[in-house]
Amino acid sequence: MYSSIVDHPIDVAAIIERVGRAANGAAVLFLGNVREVNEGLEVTGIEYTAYRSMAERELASIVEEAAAVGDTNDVAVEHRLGELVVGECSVAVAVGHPHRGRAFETARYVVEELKRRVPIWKREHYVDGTREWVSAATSKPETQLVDIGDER
Amino acid sequence: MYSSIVDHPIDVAAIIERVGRAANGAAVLFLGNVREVNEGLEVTGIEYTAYRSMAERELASIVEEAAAVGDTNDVAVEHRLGELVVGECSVAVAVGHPHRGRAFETARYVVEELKRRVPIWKREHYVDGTREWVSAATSKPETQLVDIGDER
Amino acid sequence: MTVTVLLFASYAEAVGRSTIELEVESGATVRDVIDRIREIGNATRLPPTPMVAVNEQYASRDRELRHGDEVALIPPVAGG
Amino acid sequence: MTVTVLLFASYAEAVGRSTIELEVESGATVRDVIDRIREIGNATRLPPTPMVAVNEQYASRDRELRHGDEVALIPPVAGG
Repeated sequence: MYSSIVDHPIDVAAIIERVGRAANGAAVLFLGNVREVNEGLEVTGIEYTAYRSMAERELASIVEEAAAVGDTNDVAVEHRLGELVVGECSVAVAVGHPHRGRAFETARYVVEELKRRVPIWKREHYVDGTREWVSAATSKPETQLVDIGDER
Repeated sequence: MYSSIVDHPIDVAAIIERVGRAANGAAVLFLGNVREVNEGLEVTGIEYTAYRSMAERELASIVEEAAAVGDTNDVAVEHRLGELVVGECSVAVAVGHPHRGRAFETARYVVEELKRRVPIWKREHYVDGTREWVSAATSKPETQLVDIGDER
Repeated sequence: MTVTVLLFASYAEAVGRSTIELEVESGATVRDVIDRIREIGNATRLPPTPMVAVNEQYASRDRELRHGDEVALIPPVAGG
Repeated sequence: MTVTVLLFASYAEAVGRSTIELEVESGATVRDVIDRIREIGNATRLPPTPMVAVNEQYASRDRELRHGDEVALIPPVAGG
């Protein structure tokens, strides 16, 4: 099991390596990359920030849960912070498992929980020079959200 | 879209590269690797053979179907033939998509259809020097299968 | 007693600060802290019921605080 | 007319050959070809109803063959 919040480009090959064992017939990798367009706005880059100590803790919990549910210790995740340009990788999740169905499900679990719980935020930078914090739940810039109370 | 049957080690980074476009926020990669144990038998390696022209054709069809169903052209698959040792990669599937759910589903589609339809066979080599053709449907050596008629 | 309030991302912008040392009465809850912060900040960008973590773990708004607790107001997360 | 029969993997081992040029009657079906191959091969490893491809596409056993067709007997596939 491995989880880390990093400030440098993610080494995808190294993440895959972490889950490769001779007992595993399958490995599934998920990569999140910076998209050029979000909700019709042209993006030049994204700035990721976090409540770092808590993010590390949540990420480690998710990996533990995934390992328990998926019945494999070969779960690895790395999330990058800082300024990323379009096409760069912000997150990599890898799962190795003797069976492919479980590898897919476990990788998906990590991705979904990460997006739901880990205190990381992103601010998109647009071609017109503006920047906006983005809500993952809606994919919309937060200023388009109405303040109607509990967000959960 | 890309599909190929190859006789050399699979370049995983190159496969990922093929599905990376600036519009894609997500990439999912599946790797099939040679396992050390199957049905309790210790494996030293696997020999993959194919009805090559048909396998290429089926693989191309699957990628086209996946692209249509998944609504993305960023689908790539490579299957290796020949003698592989434990831990080596026999197949790599990569899908890029603006949205992660679709990327997961489309990659899974390619893997499942590949295992169901593409005329590729494997013979496991065991530590005791014996070798057996393996049925993917049961994961069992074929000699353990009874001849009871239609296999489908 | 004193608690430390952490603000991040859009909430830090709305309030104009990322850390606030807050003097609160004994028995104060997360809800009390949120109300105090809303008086300082820009209410249109700080919702009435933000998600909260106490000492790095998600907590309910009824949670009673202790001296020295770290209370983080968590904007909608957007990792990945 | 003549058809080419291709055998792979365990079926090639069972029959002892990987290609067989077969002379069949006009109107012969895939089923007829399978029956002929079973006479040659080791029936315990060549099932009565193997999967078949004609000219690189999966086909039913009722499929009528033409001169020059390539008939492949497909053992349970095991790619991946």
